Amino acid sequence: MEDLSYRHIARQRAGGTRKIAVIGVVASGNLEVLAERNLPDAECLVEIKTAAEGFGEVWNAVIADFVERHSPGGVRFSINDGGARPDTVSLRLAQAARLMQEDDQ
Amino acid sequence: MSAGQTAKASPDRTGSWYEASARTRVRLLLDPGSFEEFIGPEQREISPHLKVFGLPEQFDDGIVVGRGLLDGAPVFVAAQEGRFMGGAFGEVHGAKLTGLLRAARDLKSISVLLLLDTGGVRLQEANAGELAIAEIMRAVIEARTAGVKVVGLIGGRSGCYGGGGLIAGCCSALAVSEQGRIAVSGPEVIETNRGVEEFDSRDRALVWRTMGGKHRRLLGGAELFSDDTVQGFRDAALDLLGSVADFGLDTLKAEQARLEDRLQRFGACPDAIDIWTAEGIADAASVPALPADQFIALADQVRRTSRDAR
Amino acid sequence: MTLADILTSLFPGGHDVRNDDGVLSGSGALRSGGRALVVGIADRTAVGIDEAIRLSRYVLDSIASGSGPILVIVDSDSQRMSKRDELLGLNEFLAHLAKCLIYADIHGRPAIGILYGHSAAGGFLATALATRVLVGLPGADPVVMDLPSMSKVTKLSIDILEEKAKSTPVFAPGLQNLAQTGAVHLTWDEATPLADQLEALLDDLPDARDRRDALGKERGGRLKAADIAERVHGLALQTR
Amino acid sequence: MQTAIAGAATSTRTSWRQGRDARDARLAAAVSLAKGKIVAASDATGLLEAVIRPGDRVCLEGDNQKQADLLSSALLAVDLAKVSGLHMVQSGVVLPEHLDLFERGVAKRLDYAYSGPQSARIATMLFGGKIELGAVHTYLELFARYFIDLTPNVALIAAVSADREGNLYTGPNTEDTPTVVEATAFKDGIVIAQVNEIIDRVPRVDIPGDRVHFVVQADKPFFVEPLFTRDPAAITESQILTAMLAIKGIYAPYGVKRLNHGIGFNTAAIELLLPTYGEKLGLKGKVASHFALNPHPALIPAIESGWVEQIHSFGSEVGMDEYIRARPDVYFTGPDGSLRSNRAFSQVAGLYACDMFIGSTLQIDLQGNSSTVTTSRIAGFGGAPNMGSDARGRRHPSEPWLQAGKEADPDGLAPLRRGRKLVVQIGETFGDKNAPLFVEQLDALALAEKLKLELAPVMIYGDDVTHIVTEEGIANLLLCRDASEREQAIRGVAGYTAVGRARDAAMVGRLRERGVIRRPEDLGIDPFDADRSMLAARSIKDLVHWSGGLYAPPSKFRNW
Repeated sequence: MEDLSYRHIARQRAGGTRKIAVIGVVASGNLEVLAERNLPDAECLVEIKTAAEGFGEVWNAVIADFVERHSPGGVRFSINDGGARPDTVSLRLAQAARLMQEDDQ
Repeated sequence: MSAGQTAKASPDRTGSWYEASARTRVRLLLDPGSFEEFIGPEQREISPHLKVFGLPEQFDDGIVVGRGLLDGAPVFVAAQEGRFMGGAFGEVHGAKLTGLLRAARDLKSISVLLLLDTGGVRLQEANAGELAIAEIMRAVIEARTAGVKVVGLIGGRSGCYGGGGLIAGCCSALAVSEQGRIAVSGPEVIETNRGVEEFDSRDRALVWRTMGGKHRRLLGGAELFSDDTVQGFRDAALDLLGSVADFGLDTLKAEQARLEDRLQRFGACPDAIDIWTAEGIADAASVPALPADQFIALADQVRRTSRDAR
Repeated sequence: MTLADILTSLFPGGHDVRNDDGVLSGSGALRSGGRALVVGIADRTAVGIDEAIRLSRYVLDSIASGSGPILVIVDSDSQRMSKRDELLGLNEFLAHLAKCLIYADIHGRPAIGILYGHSAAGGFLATALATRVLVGLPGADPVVMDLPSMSKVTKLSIDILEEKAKSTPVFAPGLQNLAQTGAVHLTWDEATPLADQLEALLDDLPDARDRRDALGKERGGRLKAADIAERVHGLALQTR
Repeated sequence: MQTAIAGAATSTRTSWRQGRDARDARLAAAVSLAKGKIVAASDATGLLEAVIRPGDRVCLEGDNQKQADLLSSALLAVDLAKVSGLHMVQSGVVLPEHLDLFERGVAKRLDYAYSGPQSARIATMLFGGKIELGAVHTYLELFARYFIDLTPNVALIAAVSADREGNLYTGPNTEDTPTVVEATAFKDGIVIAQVNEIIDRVPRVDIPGDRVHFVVQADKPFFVEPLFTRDPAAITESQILTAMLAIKGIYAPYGVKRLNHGIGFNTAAIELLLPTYGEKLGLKGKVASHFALNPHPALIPAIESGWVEQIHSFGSEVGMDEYIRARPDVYFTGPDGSLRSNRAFSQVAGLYACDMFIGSTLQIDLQGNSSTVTTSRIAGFGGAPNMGSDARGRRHPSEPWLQAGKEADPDGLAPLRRGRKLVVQIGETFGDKNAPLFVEQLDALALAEKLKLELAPVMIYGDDVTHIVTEEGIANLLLCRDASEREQAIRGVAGYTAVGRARDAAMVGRLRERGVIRRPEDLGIDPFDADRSMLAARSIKDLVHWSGGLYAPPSKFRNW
C-alpha cells in the first residue's frame, strides 16, 4: 500500500452546499472517493491510499488537471484505490465534485 | 442541469438492482431523501485487519446501515456492497448490522430490510466474520421474537453465499431476483472439495438452476420473485412487510413440517428440472429462459408459499 | 476424551444419548435434578440437510414436551458440500436448526455448546455457535478457514500466514484464537469431572443476551465489534 | 520441387501431368483404407500417412473460429518415417496440436495469418527455432498466395455433413473452406474432410463432391470458438463514452452506412448504443445499415430496432444460428435456411465496399501505427489489416469516402482526388492491467529485432489510420498537415499515459481550435451521461430477450 497526498490552491470555492459525498467502490480497477467540505475556501486536499505502488507522477497529473478543471475549493477528497486506471480516477473525482455542487437536502 | 433538480426529481427505479451499488439501492429503494446513515463513510470506521494483508480498505467497510422511510413507514436498512471484498462479512461490517438488529429488537416496532449481497465470511478476518454472522443470526431471531419483521432482498453480484445464506434463512421472508443466488457452499467450493463430477462450476446453467432465484422461489426458499429492478424489489418489500406472520413456536413447527415435506417429495431428485417437473410444471426445461413476468405468474400458480413457516 | 468418556463424565447419573450415523440425540440426568436434552454431531460428520432436519426435530419435540438445558455436543465437519444439499436448500435447513436452538435458548431452555473436536463454517454456525454459552474441551479444533485454502486465495505462503497469525487471532484456526475473539466462552479442564463444571456453569448461567462481542473486546481478540455495534445501536435508538 | 529429367535434349519435360500422376499415386495408396470416399476415424492417421509426402505443403483448416480438430490430432500421430518436415499453410494456429506438430517434427515451415490463444507459445517456438517462419499474413493475403506460390498439396478441412459422394454441407461456419478447396482441388491436390455426420442427402451443397477425395466421420462436432460474443455486462463507462464519441463525432458527420466493426468491447458498446443514443441523435437509416461483419450477438438490438439492412459474414457465431435463420432479410442464407458465410468474399467486401473500419488495438505509436503484438506474443493479423486499410484500387465514390479524401487534401482537384476509407482506432488510454495504449515505440519493433524479421508485425499502418478515439476525445488525423501535428494530435488524446503527459499543451490547444482534436464537451457530450443504463442490453440475457428467444448463448456466457 502507498499513501499519497496532494494539496492545491483552488481558484474558487466549490459550488453548492452539500457537506459530504461518496462515490465508487473499492474493487479491482475501481476506487471510492469521499468528498468533505471542511477546508478553507481556497484550499483543496486529495489524499490517496492505493494498492498500486509507484504511480505518484500519474496521480499528480490527474489531480492537477482535476483541480484546474473543477476548482473544488474547500473540499477534502479521500481516495481508497483498488488499482483504478487514470481515466476512472478522473471520472470518479469529477462525479464527486458534481455531487458536492448539489444543494444539501 | 442544476443540482437541485437532480435531488428533487422523482427517483428512477427502473434501473437494474444487480448493477446498482449498495448506496444506490438504498437511496432508490426508500422514499426520496429519507435515508439517514449510521456511522457513515466520513467516520472512517474501516476494517483494522486488511492492512495486515496489504489490501485496500473501504470507508464503510462494505456495508451501509441506517434508517429511512418506505412508503411513509420507518424502516431500518442494511445494504452490503457486493463488489467490495465480495460483500464478505468482516468484524466492522458485521458489527454494524448486529447493532442495527439489536436496536430493532429493542424498539420492537420498526421493520428491517436486509439487502444481502455476499460471498460469506471475509477470509482475512475469518474468525471475526464467522462470529459476526453468528451474532447477526442470533440478533435476527431475537428481533423477530420481539415482533420485528426482517425481510431479505437478494439480487446482487455476489449472490448470498456461506453464512449469508444462513442469515437469509433466518429472515421473516425473502424476495429474490433471477441473479440472486442463495446457497451455503459456492459452486467452486463444491467442485474443489468433491470434484467436477459432483458439480461443474463452469456449467453456469447448472449453477443457476441449482442456486438461482427462480429455483429458490419454486422450492419455497424465497417468498417472492422480483424482476431485476429497484421498483421490483420495493414492491416486493412492501408486499412482504404487509403479509409476514408473527414468529413463534408454531412458525418453527410449520417450518419443520415444510422442510420435512420437501425432503420427502424431492429428496431423490437429481436435478432442479426434476423438482420443477415434480411440482407440476409441464415444460420445466423452459423455466430458466422465462421472462420475469411469465415466471412470476407460473410460480404463483404452482407454489403459493406459506408465510408462516419460516 | 472420547465421546463416550465425555458423556460419562457429564452424566454420572446416566444418559441415553445415541449416535446415529454421527447425529447425537438423547438426554442425560443432571446432578442437580432434571434432565438435559443432548443433541449434536459426532465423528466429524458433515452437517447436511439430513442431519440438520433430524436435529431440529429433536429440539422442537423437546421444546414442546421437556424442560432443562440443551447441550449441543459437536465434533463436525463443515456443512455438507454437495449438489443435493444445495439443490434442496441447505441454507434453510441449517438456519432452521439454528433458529430452533436460539428460540429454545430465549424461551427458558438455555443452549450450551460443547465443542470437543472439529467444526467449521456453516456446520459450526448451525450448531455450536447457535448457543448461549460455548464451551471448549481441550483438543477441540475449530477451523473457520484453513490456512492452505487461505494461502490459495491470498497468494501468501503458509509460513507468512502463520507469522501473521502470531500478531492477531482474527483469522487463524484453533480453539485459542476463537476463545480470544469471544466465540468460545470457557474451556473446561479434563482433570475435573465434567459434571462438576457443568453444574457450576448452570448455577451461574448468564442471561440470554449475546455478549460475545464484549467478550472478544475484553480478551483483546476483537477490539472493534462491540463498540461499533453499540454505537449503531445507540444511533438507531435515538432516531425514533 | 520441379526436377529436370535427364536424357531429352530438346525438352526438359517428359510429361505435362506430373502433378496429376503424383496425386493419382497418392490416391491409390489410400484406396485400401476407404469405402468409396468414406474413411473410419480410427484410420485417419493411416490415411494421412498414405497421401502426404515428406515436405508437402499442407493446409490444416482452422481460423479464429472453426477447427478441423480431428484431422489435426490425426496428423500429429503420424509415423515420422512416413510424414515429416511439412510446410503448413493455414489461416489459424489456434489449437495446441497445431504447434505440437512442430515440436514433434511432423511440420517444419509455417505460413499463417492468426494465432490467438497460441500467441505466446508461437513466439517462444519461433525464438527457439522450432518453427521456420515464412510470413505472417492477413487472411486475404494468405488466400491469395494459395493460388500463386503456396498452393497446398493436401487440404484437411472441416464440414458439418457429407453424403456418400463427398458433397459437403459446411453449414453456417463455411468460412475458409471454399477457398482452400478451390486452390487445392483444381491444382492436383488432395482434399480430406472431417464431418460431424454422413447422411443420404446434404441440406445444401457448399462443396461439390468431385472436389473432395476422402471423408472422415468425427466422433464429435468440430470445435468452434465463440470469439465474437461480448458480454454486455462487462462494458465499462469509459467504453460507453468512447462509443458515444464515435457515434456522434464520426458516424454522424460522415454518414457512415457501410462498415466493419472489430470484436472489442468499445465496438460492442457502439452496437448497443445505436438503438438508444443513436436513435436519440436521429441517426436511424442514416448510418450503420450495411455491414461486413460476423453475426455479433451485440448487434441484435440494433437489428431488431430496424437499423440494419444487411450483413455479410466471414463466419458464423456460436448460438446465433436460429436467430440468423429467422432473419433472412438481414443475413446471407442458403436454400436450407442457414447462414452462408465466406471469409474470402467478406474480406474483399470489407476492403472494397466498406467506408469505415472501426476497431481496437493494443498499442499505438506516435505515427499512428498500431499493433496487437507484445514482446512475448504474436497474435497474427487475421482480417483486421484488410478491413483497416485504404483500398488503393477502389474506384466507386460514396459520401464518407469523398469527404475523408477532401479533409486529407482540401486543395486537390475534386475529380482527380482519391477518397479515403475511414480507419478508426478506438480504445481507452489504458488497457488491461493498466497497460498504456499509447507508446513511444511499438513492442512489435523489439520483437522483429529479436526474431530477426524483415518486417515488424504492424496491424494497421499509421498512414491508413484516419481517426483515433479515446475517452479523452477524437483525433482526426486527416486534418493534420505534417508529422508534428500528427504526433501532437495523438498525444492530445493519449490521456495520462507517458505519451499523453509529454504533449505540447499549446499546440494541442491550437489543434483543438481547428477541430483536429475534439473533446467530449466540443461534441456536446457530457461524460456523466456515459452510463450503463444507456446500453440497449446490459446482459447476455437481455440479448436473448431482444432476439425473441432465438439466440442461444453458450453456457459460459449464461447467468441464469
